[in-house]
Amino acid sequence: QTPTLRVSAAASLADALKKIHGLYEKKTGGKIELNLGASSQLARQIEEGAPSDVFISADLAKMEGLEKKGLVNAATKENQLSNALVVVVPSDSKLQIAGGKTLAESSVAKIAFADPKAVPAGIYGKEWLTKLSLWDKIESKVIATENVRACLAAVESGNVDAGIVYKTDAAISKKVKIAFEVPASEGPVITYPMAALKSSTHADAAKAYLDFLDTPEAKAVFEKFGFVVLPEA
Amino acid sequence: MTLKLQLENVSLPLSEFSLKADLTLTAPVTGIRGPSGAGKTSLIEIIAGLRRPASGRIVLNDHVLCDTAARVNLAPELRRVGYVPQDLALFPHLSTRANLYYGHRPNGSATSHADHVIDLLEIRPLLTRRVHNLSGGEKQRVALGRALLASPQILLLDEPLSSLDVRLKEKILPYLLSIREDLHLPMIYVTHSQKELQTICDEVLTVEEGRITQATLSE
Amino acid sequence: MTLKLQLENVSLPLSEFSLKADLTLTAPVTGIRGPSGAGKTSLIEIIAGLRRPASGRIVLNDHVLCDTAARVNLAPELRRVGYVPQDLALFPHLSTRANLYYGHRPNGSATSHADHVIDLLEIRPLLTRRVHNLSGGEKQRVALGRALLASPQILLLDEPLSSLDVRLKEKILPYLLSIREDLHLPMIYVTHSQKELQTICDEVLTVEEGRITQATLSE
Amino acid sequence: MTAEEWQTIWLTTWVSALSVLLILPPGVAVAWLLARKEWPGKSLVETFVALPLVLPPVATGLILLKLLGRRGPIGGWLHESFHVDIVFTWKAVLIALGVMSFPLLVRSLRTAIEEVPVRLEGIARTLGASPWRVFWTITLPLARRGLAAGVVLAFARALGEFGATIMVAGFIQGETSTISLVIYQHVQTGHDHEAMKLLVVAVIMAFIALWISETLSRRRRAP
Amino acid sequence: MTAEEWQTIWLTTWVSALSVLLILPPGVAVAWLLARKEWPGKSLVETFVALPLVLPPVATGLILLKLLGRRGPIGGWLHESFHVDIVFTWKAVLIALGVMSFPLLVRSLRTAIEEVPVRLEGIARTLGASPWRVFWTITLPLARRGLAAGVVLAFARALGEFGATIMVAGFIQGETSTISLVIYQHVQTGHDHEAMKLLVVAVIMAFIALWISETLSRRRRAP
Ligand SMILES: Nc1ncnc2c1ncn2[C@@H]1O[C@H](COP(=O)(O)OP(=O)(O)OP(=O)(O)O)[C@@H](O)[C@H]1O
Ligand SMILES: Nc1ncnc2c1ncn2[C@@H]1O[C@H](COP(=O)(O)OP(=O)(O)OP(=O)(O)O)[C@@H](O)[C@H]1O
Ligand code: MOO
Ligand SMILES: [Mg+2]
Ligand SMILES: [Mg+2]
Repeated sequence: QTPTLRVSAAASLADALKKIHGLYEKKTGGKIELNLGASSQLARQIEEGAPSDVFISADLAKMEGLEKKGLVNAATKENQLSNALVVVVPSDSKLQIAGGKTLAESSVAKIAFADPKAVPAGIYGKEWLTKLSLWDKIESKVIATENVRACLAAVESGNVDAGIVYKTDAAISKKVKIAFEVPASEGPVITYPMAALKSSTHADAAKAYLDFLDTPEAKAVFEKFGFVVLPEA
Repeated sequence: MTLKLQLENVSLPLSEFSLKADLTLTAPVTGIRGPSGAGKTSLIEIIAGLRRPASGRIVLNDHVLCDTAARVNLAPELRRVGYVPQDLALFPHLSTRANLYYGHRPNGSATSHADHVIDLLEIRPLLTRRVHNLSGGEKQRVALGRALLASPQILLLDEPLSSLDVRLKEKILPYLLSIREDLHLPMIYVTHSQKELQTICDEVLTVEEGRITQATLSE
Repeated sequence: MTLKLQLENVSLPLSEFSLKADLTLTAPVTGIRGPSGAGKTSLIEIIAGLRRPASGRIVLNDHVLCDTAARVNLAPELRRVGYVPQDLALFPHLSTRANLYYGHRPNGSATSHADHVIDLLEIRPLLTRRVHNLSGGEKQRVALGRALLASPQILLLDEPLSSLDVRLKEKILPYLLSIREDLHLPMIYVTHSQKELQTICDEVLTVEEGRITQATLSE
Repeated sequence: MTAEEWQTIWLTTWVSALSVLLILPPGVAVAWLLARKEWPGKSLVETFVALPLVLPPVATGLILLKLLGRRGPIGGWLHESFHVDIVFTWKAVLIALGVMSFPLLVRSLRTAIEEVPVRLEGIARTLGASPWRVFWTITLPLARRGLAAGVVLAFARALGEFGATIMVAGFIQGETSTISLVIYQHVQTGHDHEAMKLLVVAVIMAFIALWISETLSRRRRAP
Repeated sequence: MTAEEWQTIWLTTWVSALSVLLILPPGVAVAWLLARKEWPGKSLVETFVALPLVLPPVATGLILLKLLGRRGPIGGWLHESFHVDIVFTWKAVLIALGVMSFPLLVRSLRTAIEEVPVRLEGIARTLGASPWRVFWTITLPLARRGLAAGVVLAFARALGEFGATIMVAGFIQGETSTISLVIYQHVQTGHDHEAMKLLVVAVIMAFIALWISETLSRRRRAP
């Protein structure tokens, strides 16, 4: 009998994972308890000994943090999912964003970021603009929000000119539109690392679950929700 | 000033019976007596505006205080009554002085009116005290002083001397008498003491199970 | 049962003066009188255990109630006093019945003791009422009944009849007298009424500015 | 309403109610001690009790997680000795809700107890009542309005608690998914319609709780 | 303490204090209306007032954002008419804190006003005092303990508020960075040491607030 697994996953994966878990449960008969939250919060929980079998983070840093503390079963780790970073503006905005440099111009007074100190989406955004040597000019315009959703809501409210979110998140709101998609060549590689945890008492099942996420039917779901599935490394 | 207080078909349901009043008071001081629980306090509080009768009309010197038919019920603060409640009801958060002066209205004639009342009631040493640890009789005198200082047009006294010793009673009663004479301030005076009735009242009402009868003093 | 209540060098600072008591009470009923604010209530409350004297010793029938030197102060619930406070202090959230029976201790002899007290005080119709809208005299009778039903070993009465009409006074006083005779229940009785003192008391104390003098009744 | 939503509503109701019930006895005791007794360190205890209100909920949640996690002093001990895990179970929700609403209960009740006249307590004792009986028959009934207010505030806070709960209990459908957590989740994932539905449910629950407390306290209201 | 930390502490202090001050007048009015008057829709208003307690803070924050944003009904109007922006400024912090602590103030004060004997108010009126004067000289002073409790709870809640604030005010160093927000950020990024430092500051602020309210209410305490 397949045991019940506890999966701690970044909130942005919520819809895709719920769908996939339906498939998984039907196929294997095992049950999944999905613990959704901000990646940083999930990492804290795991650090403090909260019981969890699998961790799916929205960025590498959180996973590496746990790895350094020896909590991750490194053999199971894979970076299989990706996402794209986009600049969104209110849907009725006339602002044309030609790239990172537009954000540095005076026509853009305020930009919402998921907190670039803590939240993956914001950290990626900062990385992108740093790479373009624009961050110094932009930093003072940044409105840091708690998470990606709050970032969207900030754009919706009309009080910021633009916001930086994942492509998958941009689809949530009808009141914003994608003004610019950061090309894969220019932006940081957004990766959702996933791994089984050492504290897991069901190592085999965890492994099997991670394998299931690799199956074509799971991949199809991820893609349907806008994620990019990376080729096997 | 002469008093004319009309209570027309006033009725107030109490727990066991209704208080019914239909009479006109004209005496300067009307005494009210009657068994415990007869309705004396209720009667006074209707006049003061603290209870609203179910029906009836109350007119004080051609001033309508209450008329249930016309949906008139004058607010207590506009009735200018000086009420000394039976339970005293001092304001517990205020000093004795603040209690005394709460409704103070200097009465034109004598500026030292307040000082006179305070000395007469022997409460000057209490002025700065909080009221909660005054003795029973001290509280009663403060309540009496508070009503007097408001320079009311009519005094409603509900057993105002019940906790006082004989000497104070014999000092305050004549003062009330003098108010009656000098200031022409009408009073309604509830008491169980035959002596007080005889000293101060011109007319006496007897309340019994809510029914009011006018009686002569000699009775 | 005979009373022997010793107050040895008891002293309690009040706002203007200190209450000093150094005496032994042996009369079945001791009356206490004195001007308003003299310290009568304070004296009673020291005996009841509601106020703690600054110094002194109180012994009731060889039972030490309080001894400041030995840091003894018996809790009020162990003193078995029946106290009728001047301000009545009924429990506002309880019905009349619940107030009456709050400290009820059936006194072995007569099971109908409670019923008897309730009828005597004429409060049976009030039993189911909330106490907050009882009349002044009704409240006073409930407070008296509440103390009597607790079957105390000593009754402390602080102007217990002050708000009652003459008929009730003349009914209740003899009952208190009969308690004194039949139950040998000692009492301390504060009153301003010479009549009550004469009817019920064997001995009278006069309190004046905290000083207590023993006096004879004839005075 | 889907089955999952019913499950959420039911879980929230009982876990909130139970948390309030569980904090009642210590809450009453602490309120009484603060209102009626003077003791050294009283101000410290007061501040300590108020902490869950003052700190951001995540911080309280983190502290709870550190205490109750399998590596924490309490959680570790429970795990070793009884094989009981707290974190990520409904027990953690219960604890989080209790801790977060405790200050509201205590402060309301304490204020109400302070308003009860000591004199009435004294009179009750002259009638032979022990301090214990006095507390139950005089003090607490006279403070009932403050008690009711405290319970309502505590329950309302339990319904709305999010930050500490998600930290220490995670979001696990059916086990720790209170209305607040689910609303958060819906907001996160842009399901505003579902969020709104549960928001309305939360409002209705609050309405019912307030209505019950109103009715109870009105029944014995002095005019 | 770094300069940034001092800035955070100072901002939190004045914005919390100001928010409590601002909700006092409407809080007192609403508490009185709930305690003393019967009117249709009273239960609805009650529930409405309790909402910010019952809903998860993010939800309240989102609602505020929708109302106050430049495209929202209130924010839009302010923007058009006065060129004033609320969202993502300290004004939004002020509003978020006020809204979140309002229910605590109202419930405490309301309970206290209900305990004030109507009889004393009546007696005051026989002495010539208008209802207005009665309210200020009798009702409110007699309800002062409940008022103090309400103010303390509201202030404490303001110190700890996180979810609604970050939603509507964002995290902008020096402008909207309250202690709670900074602690959250430190917790998120694993800077436990810095978080702990500010946690201690928050505790000290709570201690001072409690101590002030204690001292004020003790000065005129009845024995
Ligand atoms: N608000 C009320 N509702 C119902 N019954 C009441 C109310 N107030 C008083 N009563 C009852 O009405 C009767 C008359 O009360 P009232 O206070 O007027 O008596 P009283 O004549 O002043 O008596 P006392 O001399 O004892 O003060 C009493 O039986 C009392 O219990
Ligand atoms: N707790 C207290 N602290 C200070 N002074 C007090 C306290 N209680 C009473 N007093 C004062 O002590 C004096 C005696 O009070 P007490 O109540 O014993 O008087 P009393 O003899 O019962 O008077 P009355 O006949 O008016 O009831 C009064 O002047 C009173 O103001
Ligand atoms: O999915 Mo995240 O961890 O909120 O960027
Ligand atoms: Mg009366
Ligand atoms: Mg006395």
